[in-house]
Amino acid sequence: MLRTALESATGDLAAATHLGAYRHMLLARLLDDKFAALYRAGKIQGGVFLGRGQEALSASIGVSLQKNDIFAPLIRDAAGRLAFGETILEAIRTYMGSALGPMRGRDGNVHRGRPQDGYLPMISHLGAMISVVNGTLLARRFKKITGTVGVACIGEGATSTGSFHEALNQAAVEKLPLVLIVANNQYAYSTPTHRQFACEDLADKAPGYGVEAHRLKGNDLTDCLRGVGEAVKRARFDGGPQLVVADLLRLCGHGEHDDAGYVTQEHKDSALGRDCLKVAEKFMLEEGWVTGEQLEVLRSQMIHEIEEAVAQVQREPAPDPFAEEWQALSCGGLSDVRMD
Amino acid sequence: MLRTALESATGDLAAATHLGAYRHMLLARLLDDKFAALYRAGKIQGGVFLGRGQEALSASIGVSLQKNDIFAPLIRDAAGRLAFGETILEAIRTYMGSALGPMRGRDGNVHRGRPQDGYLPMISHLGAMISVVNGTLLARRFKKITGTVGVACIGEGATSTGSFHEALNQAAVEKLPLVLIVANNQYAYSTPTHRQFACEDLADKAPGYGVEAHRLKGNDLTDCLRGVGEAVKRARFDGGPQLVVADLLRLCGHGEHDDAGYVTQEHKDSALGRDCLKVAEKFMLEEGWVTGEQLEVLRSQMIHEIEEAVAQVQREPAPDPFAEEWQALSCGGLSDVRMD
Amino acid sequence: MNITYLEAIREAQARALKQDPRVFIYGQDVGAFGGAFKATKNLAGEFPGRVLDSPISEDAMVGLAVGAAMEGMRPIVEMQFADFSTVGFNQIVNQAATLFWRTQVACPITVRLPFGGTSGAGPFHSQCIEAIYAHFPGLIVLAPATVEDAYSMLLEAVALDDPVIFCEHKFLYYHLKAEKLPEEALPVGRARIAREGRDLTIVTYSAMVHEALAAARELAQDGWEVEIVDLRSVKPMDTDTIMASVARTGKLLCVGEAWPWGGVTAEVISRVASEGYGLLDVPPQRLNAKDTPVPYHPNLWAAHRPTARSIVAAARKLFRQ
Amino acid sequence: MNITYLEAIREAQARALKQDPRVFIYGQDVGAFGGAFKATKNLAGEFPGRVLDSPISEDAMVGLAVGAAMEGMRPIVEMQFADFSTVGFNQIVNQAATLFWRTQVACPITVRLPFGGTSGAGPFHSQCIEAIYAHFPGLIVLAPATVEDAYSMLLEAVALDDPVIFCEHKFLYYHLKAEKLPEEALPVGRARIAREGRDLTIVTYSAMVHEALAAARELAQDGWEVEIVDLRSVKPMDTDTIMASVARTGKLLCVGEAWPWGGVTAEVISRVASEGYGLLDVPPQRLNAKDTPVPYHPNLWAAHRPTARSIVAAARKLFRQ
Ligand SMILES: Cc1ncc(C[n+]2csc(CCOP(=O)(O)OP(=O)(O)O)c2C)c(N)n1
Ligand SMILES: Cc1ncc(C[n+]2csc(CCOP(=O)(O)OP(=O)(O)O)c2C)c(N)n1
Ligand SMILES: [Mg+2]
Ligand SMILES: [Mg+2]
Repeated sequence: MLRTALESATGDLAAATHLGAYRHMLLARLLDDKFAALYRAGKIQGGVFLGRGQEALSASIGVSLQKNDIFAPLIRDAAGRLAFGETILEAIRTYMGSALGPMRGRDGNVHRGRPQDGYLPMISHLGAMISVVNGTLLARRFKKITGTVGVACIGEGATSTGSFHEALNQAAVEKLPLVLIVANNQYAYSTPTHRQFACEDLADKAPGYGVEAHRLKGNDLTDCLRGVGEAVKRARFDGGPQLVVADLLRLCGHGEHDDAGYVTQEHKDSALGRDCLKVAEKFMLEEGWVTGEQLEVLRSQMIHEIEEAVAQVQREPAPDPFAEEWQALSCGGLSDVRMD
Repeated sequence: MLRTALESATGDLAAATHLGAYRHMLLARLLDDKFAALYRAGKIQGGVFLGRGQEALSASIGVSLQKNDIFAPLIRDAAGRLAFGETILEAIRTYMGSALGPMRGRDGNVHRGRPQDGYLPMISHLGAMISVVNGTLLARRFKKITGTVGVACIGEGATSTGSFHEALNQAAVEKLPLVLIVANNQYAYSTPTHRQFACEDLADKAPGYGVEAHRLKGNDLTDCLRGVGEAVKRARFDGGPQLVVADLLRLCGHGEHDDAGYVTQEHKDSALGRDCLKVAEKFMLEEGWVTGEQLEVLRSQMIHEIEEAVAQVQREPAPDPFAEEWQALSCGGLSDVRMD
Repeated sequence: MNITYLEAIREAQARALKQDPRVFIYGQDVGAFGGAFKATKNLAGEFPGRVLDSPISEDAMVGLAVGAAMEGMRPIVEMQFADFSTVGFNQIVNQAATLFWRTQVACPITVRLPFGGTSGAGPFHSQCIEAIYAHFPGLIVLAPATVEDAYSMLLEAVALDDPVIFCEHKFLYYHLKAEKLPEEALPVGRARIAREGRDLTIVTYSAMVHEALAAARELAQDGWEVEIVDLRSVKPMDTDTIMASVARTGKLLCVGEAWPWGGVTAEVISRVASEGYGLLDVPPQRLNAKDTPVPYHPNLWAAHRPTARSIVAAARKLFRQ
Repeated sequence: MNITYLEAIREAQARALKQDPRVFIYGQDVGAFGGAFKATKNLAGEFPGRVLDSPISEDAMVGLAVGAAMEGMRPIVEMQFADFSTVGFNQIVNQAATLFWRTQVACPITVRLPFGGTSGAGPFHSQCIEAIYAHFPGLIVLAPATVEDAYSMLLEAVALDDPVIFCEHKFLYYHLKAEKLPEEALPVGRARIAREGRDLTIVTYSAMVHEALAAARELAQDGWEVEIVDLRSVKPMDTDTIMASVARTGKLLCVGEAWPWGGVTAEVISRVASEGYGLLDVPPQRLNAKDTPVPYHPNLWAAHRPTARSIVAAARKLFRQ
């Protein structure tokens, strides 16, 4: 259906790119909404972490990557995950702990991925995935695979971790095609940026590592597509590590348990507070790339798709503790038998 | 004796400062030489780490500090330690493991200090002392003690540690009077700078933290006194954290076990390779602040002083394992008695 | 009044801040927000300038605390989850733990670790890592099982001159309630008999005390009287109380929510085997979490950790011998 | 030919690099310099581009290795000293150790830890921290005691699909020599009887095997025949071999250079107490380093760790019972 709109857009590349990314943004938003509803209904145990307000940035990452690239998303990257090829089924299965999900109920919510597909499953420790991406890129250099890049996503809070620093420096020393995306959503949980760092702009960190910097408006899809696209391209064509800093605002709690009462009215009222989804819609409508009606249809199709997937996953088997191999090693024979 | 030279220097403040710092430089060099000799003679167990080539920078730190300041030196700071008030006896006792030394034989060589005097004993883990200095400074803020600063020293290699990053950022967020001195001696053990970082200049890191930067010629006492002095002053008068980057060359092995065969001829021949002690002497002689003869007398006095101290320490008791309280807790009553 | 384990932790901190100007709190989101679990709720307001939000920098958080302690302060560091303390590990085990021994300058810091499993928390928000801290000399490792102990032991932790790793169990935060806060308490380092019995000693700590108590109630229906030793302090470990209990019962089961290899349970059994060998009439046993990361799905999680049910089964096996 | 323990480690790495293009080495100063201990001497020259100097970034070193492993490589990470691995601790225990369990993608990395005490090395260059790694599920922890094992176990470590913590003892680097490198070896996970005897089983590993052997020789002069079990692999632990030895001797002494609380010795005794209770005719004992940081001064150091002398004394005490 969007494809129709697209076709009528007289082959405009910008239209195609925007609409392609927008699809993932919307799907991610609706999926997030569903997770929030399931959480409120007590259907999800543990935390639910949404990417509301960050879809433009996240989707731009996903669409800028190719199949063989590496992607290490973080907690607010539902859109980027979808754009990188994750199905909503995988996301729902992980949240619901389905035995058929990629994590088989062993890990949950945002802690999902498929390393064999270059889609890395985050551990919780902030900053820890960046050097892992470095490792995948170095491996490719060893294997003489060229032209691939790796993206690692973090929030502005995670720039305070030692892991962030060591990994970005490491990538710079090795000149790896790492694109490090910092979503500065103004808060780390409740902590405002002035308690997190004292530099004028996080992009000012780049010269200190000898890497290139890109600044972008995180709630403006056009700017995100441009900025992320450029950074990925620079990395792909031997420009070395790229640091992308996007300013935006988290339009939800840290997790669904959090009412985000600490977000200031000033922030909400500022340009940062504009919902990237609405901004993108308005822009596309104004450009005439899509009609309001088409968007409505798309939305209800997606909701339907999500509802069906949730219903399917709810019928799927939960992991069975008795069938579970309680075994952390891949070399089963080396398990410490007395540890059962 | 130098005081005489000084007096005759018509009350020149620059002369006084240079001569004062030079004293510590020379004493440190001679002390280091003695440690090297003792090491070669098998009189010191474990490593011996010298500050040869780094005395101008290190002494400048010590003389820029006041009694109530905090100082966390690293392995190449014999000069700064002396200038901050350490006696050669303390240094020798620590190296020789004397029971009367500040570390009572429990820790050795460069791992010495007196926290109660604001002189922090390094642990080996690089970068780990910086946040400790932050803590002392924060404590003083709590205690409403103003006007004191804290200096932490590291090498360029330690800028790659997560600890460095977290601590510098922490100091910036808290606007602590931290002066972080990076002695870029071109090598971390054997590792050249291009395998350690990729920025043009380590001082470029400062804007990324929102702190002030100072660059200086690490083997030029005049520049060190100026640069370190300025940084300390800025910190003392509420300028927030200061990052000082000094370029120089280590004129010895990483430790005395190391012949430093990896140091390039190019480095040795460059301006960085000039011995700060010689540079300072030449300058002071040219300025007429001191005579060659006076320097000779000073040197032999110091050698004598060191020899006497070594002889004294060699007569001192070694720690006695039977008299030792094998007890890691200060609350002795809470020791796990079964752990003996 | 009805006070939860979590509120007790808040109250203890409030009292420590009130009675000792040297105390301050440092951690992520502990300020105006009151902490991820609300363990510092309102404290920033009540004690202006003394409850500070830190950057996400566990290494520097602990380092700063050590430095402040050197200058006579008594910092409390909150780790958002125990699991994240692995990033600050070096500063804890090498900086804090060695300071007094090396310099005779005390290091009175308290590192609060919200630890232990809750349903759906997964591999990185559930860990029980008390054993890795207890392995290092120079640290005190506490793990209160009751509201009263959460309060009194935290107060004592702050008052102690040594670094304390304070393991507070997230599962107990809201579940556990008490009528009021205690005025007196057993000192740190002493275990507590949580239930008396003559047939079997169960040595355990933290959340597992409650699983053990439930197991004991079930076993009591068959006439077995189980004695439960709540360690309270993992290091130092109160071997005397353990030994005295084993002397009474002749049987020992150690239960820990942590992984087995080198855990608290291994340490307890090793001590009893070495020092109280003659006291046992059947081999001592331990029951731990399985040797895998902590699973996310509630079904897997419930099977991964010991529960009243698996404790009952282990006890029955001991009785059958 | 006369090969040291250190040379064996170099040779194993040379062979691994030669026979498997997926192997590379990453660590501080491992390149042209050949490593702080020369364990990678000449390897950068022999295998251009495959032996890389890392920045001083232990966290990122391990993280990079995990990423490379995901993509099919077999990295060897050298920590300059085991003590500094505490800075990379999180990546080891949370990233590497959980990867396979979470994703079914293997994590074949080897982290080499030059560990253990040498005279004058002090608190931060002497530690034995194998137990903290063994506590975490998902890691294999090895500690070879001989030149032959250093070689064959390192080769096997690199070949294994799981993350291996390879504890190589610095005291053995130069002291220990062998005629030649082995072609065959016991597999990882199996302990070795280092000496046969009927009167007492000493279970130990790494450098302490040699102290125990010296003790056994001294005790033999009094007619005591001591059996020594060299664990080789700390996790998994070969409980069967331990149990069989204890069945033969009826007496158990566990010796470890590490700190006592929750260490290898506690784990061994706990297992024997639980599974081999009837086999013992006196209570099992352990002998460890003292529960303080490792001292710098040679006199203190020699008293801090177990030695042949203190092992003899502990054994005699057992014989007297
Ligand atoms: C090392 C570490 N410390 C603490 C946490 C707990 N934690 C989880 S998310 C979060 C805030 C992250 O903020 P930011 O990086 O800005 O990302 P955002 O949530 O805003 O997207 C914190 C403190 C963690 N996951 N890892
Ligand atoms: C965290 C950590 N990793 C590794 C080491 C081992 N090490 C000791 S000194 C050193 C080189 C330090 O280089 P640099 O910081 O440049 O200081 P320099 O020796 O040149 O003065 C290394 C790698 C350490 N002490 N700490
Ligand atoms: Mg944020
Ligand atoms: Mg250097």
